Amino acid sequence: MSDSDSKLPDIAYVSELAKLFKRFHLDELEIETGEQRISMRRGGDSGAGMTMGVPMAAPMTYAAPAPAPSASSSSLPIPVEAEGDYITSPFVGTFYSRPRPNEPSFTSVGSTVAAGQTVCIVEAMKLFNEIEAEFGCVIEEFLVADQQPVEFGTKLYRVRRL
Amino acid sequence: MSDSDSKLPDIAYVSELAKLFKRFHLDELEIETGEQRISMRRGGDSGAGMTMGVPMAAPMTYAAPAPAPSASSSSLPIPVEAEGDYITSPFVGTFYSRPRPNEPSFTSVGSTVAAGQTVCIVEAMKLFNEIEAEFGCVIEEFLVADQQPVEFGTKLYRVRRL
Amino acid sequence: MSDFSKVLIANRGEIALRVIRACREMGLKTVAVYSTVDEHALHVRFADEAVCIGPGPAKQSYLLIPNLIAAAEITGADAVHPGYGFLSERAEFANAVQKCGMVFIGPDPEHMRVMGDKVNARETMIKAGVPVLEGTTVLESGEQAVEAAKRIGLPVILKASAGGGGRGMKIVWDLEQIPAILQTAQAEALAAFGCGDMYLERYVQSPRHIEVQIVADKHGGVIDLMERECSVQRRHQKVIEEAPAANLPDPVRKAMREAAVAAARAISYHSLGTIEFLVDGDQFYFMEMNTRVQVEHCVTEMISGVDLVQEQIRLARGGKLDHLDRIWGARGHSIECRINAEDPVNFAPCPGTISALHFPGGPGVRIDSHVYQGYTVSPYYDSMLGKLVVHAATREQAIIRMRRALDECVLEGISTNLALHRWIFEQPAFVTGHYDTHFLERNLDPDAIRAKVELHA
Amino acid sequence: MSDFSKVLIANRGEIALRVIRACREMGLKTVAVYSTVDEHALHVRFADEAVCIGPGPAKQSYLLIPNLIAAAEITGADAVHPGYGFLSERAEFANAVQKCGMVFIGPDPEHMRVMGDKVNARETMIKAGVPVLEGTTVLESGEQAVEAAKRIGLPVILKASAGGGGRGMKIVWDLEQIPAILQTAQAEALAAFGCGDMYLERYVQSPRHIEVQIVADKHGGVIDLMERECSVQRRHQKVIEEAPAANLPDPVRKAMREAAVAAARAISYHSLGTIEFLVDGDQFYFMEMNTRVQVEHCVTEMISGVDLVQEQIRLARGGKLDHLDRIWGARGHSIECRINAEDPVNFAPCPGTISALHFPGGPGVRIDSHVYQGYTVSPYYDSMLGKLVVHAATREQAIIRMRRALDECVLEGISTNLALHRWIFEQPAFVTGHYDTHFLERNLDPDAIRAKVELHA
Repeated sequence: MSDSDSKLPDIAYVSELAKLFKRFHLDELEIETGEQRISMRRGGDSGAGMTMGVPMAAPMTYAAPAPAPSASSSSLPIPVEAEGDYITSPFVGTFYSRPRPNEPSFTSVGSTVAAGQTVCIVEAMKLFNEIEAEFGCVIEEFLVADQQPVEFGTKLYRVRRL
Repeated sequence: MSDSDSKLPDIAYVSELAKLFKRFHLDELEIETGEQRISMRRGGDSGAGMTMGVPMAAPMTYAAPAPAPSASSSSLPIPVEAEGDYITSPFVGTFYSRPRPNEPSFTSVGSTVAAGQTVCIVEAMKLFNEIEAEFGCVIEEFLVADQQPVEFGTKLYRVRRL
Repeated sequence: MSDFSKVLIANRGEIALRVIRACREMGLKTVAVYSTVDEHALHVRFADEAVCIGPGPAKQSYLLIPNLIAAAEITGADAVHPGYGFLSERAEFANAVQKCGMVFIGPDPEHMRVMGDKVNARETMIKAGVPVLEGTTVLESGEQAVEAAKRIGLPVILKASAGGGGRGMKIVWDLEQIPAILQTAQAEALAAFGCGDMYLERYVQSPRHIEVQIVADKHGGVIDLMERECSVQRRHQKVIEEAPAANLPDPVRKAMREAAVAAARAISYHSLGTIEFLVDGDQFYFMEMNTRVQVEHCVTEMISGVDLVQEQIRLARGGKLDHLDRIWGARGHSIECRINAEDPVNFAPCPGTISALHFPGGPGVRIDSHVYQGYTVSPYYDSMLGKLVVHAATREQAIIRMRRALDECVLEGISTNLALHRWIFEQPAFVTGHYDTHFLERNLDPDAIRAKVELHA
Repeated sequence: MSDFSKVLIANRGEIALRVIRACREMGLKTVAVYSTVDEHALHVRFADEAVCIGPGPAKQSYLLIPNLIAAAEITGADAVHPGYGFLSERAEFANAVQKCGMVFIGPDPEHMRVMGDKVNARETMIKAGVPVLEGTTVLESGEQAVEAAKRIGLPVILKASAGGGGRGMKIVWDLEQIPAILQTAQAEALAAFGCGDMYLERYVQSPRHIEVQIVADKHGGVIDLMERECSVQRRHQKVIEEAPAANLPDPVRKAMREAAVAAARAISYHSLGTIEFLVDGDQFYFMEMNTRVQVEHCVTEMISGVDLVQEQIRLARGGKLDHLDRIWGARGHSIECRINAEDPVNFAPCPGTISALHFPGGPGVRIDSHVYQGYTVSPYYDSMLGKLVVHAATREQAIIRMRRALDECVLEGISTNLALHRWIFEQPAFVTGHYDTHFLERNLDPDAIRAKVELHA
């Protein structure tokens, strides 16, 4: 069609631009002259990018205990973690907050714990493994109830480093 | 197409830029002169986008007649095309540039062809189909030799639109 | 004389791949054809050569005989395999292939014509002593139709002679309505098939669809490879097939298999063929014959150990059957699920791009599919993504295996009928093998099926 | 008493998936265990429950008995399947499982101990009348070794009693060297296996590795499911396996199968087991026994129609064999290719992310794999990506089918040994079935193999 009388760029020209914009997968294209300016932009179709990981992400959504990771994190070995510091379980087993049933727990919310101090027990195969704090910290929250099963990496306490 | 009367950069020039842009995996390209400015940009996630398509892209690399498409183009129905205007074959068959063996060919390089004018014959099942130009143009190059097989979409002539 | 070395596959999707696999294993070169939409399809990748034959719409590519023949000519193919669907049962295509001096991998055009005309096929079967439903030849008038209906008893079904595969049929429950319905039906048939001929048959209210696989050579040899039950259907389209049929008394099975062989002999048929029977209790009746490889041929391959597509090619080359009697023996039970890109409840096709894909594996699982992660399902063609086939020692074990395999199936980015299959494999009617062709549509439980979609989302 | 309903799979990768599949089909609940590296593995997805047992290094996760037992305890699993590798042949693990009141899906710890000690196993076989290579018991001194070598004739091979699977062996061609070599070998064995005991055997220069699959119940029932040939090896690791063995005279096959059954009976073995024989012409000699499911169990499943892992579970529950004699009958030929993430020529492992994946399908093709497009192969574990298994009526057809399947395999983003397999399937020695365990390393043609990489790039 003829736009010769107008300042608008020829429609055929624009569509040619659009074609190569698509063909070469540009996300943004801008052309400017003294009197004319053409700009093309494509929405963040990271969709293509995401999809690749989905089959790995999906697994976690029904079988596993860890939180469902984002598609893009799927190939990373490190599970997605919340912020802050934690004392996590180095064993798989059963959690005990106290040495013996009717004794006080090793620690309590607000109390300060020194590196190497025992904070709980994780029992596996009748072995009562004392879990020690790796660094000095203040216990901010108990995350596991007594005699609850824990796996490797399960967060036991949320703490504040000292 | 002729943009001679406008200040807009020639579409062929822009597409050449786009090709470079893609070939060298640029994320941003900007060209500016006194009166013209061209800028291209691509988002970072193109990497993931590429891999996704590979199994579809790969096929073409050994089996098919079309040029191997870029990984990222793979899910597009439109085959990758070179730039410029062409007369392509609407049939599958054998190409003949002339009506009969010892007659001159329908057209020649440099000659001007009117819309509807016969430019060649594609023979299929003993049927000699006359191929007509869809638009007025100047023949710039013969792309297929006489009696060569052609498929649907095969470029027969490179032309310049009038 | 009828030997060949390069096969053009006039089809797409999983069946094109299936034929390429057979050719590769037989040392035959292959030529794929594709529309611009299918440029990145696997059949294009895995064939030795590929020719673009047109744009997306099938009428301008996969159904365009001149382009297909020309593709064979320019690539020097000396044989053509039609697959299923598209031109596979069009006599004029087989004709064109032969006229151009190429081998058509299938029966003669004449076989297709005889069996394509349902009234003609019916008459042929009656002569051959194959049971058919009480019915008529082409109806001349409404009166004649009413008379026939009175004789046969209601309900009756009006069928288009040029129809088939469930198309062009009308069930009638009321004598008065017959003349009117016949008129409309004739008009519709004329529009749909270019031929308004209608005939009438007794309508069976609880039918099973059981078909027998025929393998016939060009030297008079005909055998069958047992039956397949295809009664799980929606809109007359098969959803699940199994072999052998469940709860089919051996005498009935034996009689059906013999009838099928007789049917093939009656028209001196050769190549692969399928005789479809409508089964009503212990009675069976000839419905139609398919003169091509079936989608569901795999379940027969699983229990017989015979590669049907390789057989089909061997037979087209003039090979004899003799060896088959020796090598095959039925073993175990096989079931096939057709995995479609469609809504699992209303069956609306759902094109789109597959963003995540994992097919099941392990013992007794077979996958025939042309899709891959990143593949875009186009709206132009059949919505079938592939076939999930299992094999086990017993039907019970095959069902358990299919449940396991379906649970391992991951197909994301588009809507599929996986949830429908997961649901079907829990239905007592199906599990016990007591189901007819109405099973699916009568028992369809949208909420239960949608729930399964959620469960596996 | 020995029944169970929830199985913990103390393994990863394709074998974990394989066991999950078997459990699903038997209606058993499954518990997967995984290291932080395997968080997104398919065995984690497809199990009913999953427990993280440690970081990437196997010593801190898949080999850490307390964590595995604890994982079973906290999930209430009442049986443990060890898969292959990792702890599958460690008597102390089987012991721990049983001590905690769970069923170990495998033989008794005692069976593992007897067969784990190669000298002990050798003596046991001699008593059972199973042929072993001329050799010695534990060597007391260099002199004794020299005397034995003189008696047996050179070359001889020194083996660590605690070795096996090709580890801890030294070939000696010169009598003088024996005492020195023995000393170093003893030191190395002590370091590697915690036991320096060495013994000596005649060294066979062109051996074939053929093994017999044993299935034994807890009631004295023992049968074999024929043999597997595993002579295509590199660095004593199997690359390709097939069943049955090619060019094995029937009398030899018969004798081997009987010897294998006798071997199992001699130790009142139960569960699945494999007797590995070294074959020298028409002579065969006991090498070692594997007391677990083998990687290559699939080829036996393909020709026998028996689901070996389900059998193994049935046997652990105290099931009897009786039915097997009825249901199984060898059919056709099967070949397995181990697809590894490694350089196809120097076998260096190549971890990385799979950017494009397409597995072959169609008739006679089976895939056992835990990978998917986007999966990252970690450097911590075995480099096997999966197993490509084919089945056909004859060995010749199976080879053709495997070539076809290998050509359909698309695996991009990492280096794999697909090119090696494509090359092997063109080698006359392999195609004709005349090859020994040196075939691969002696004929390896780096340029030809690299060329295949290019061809399919």
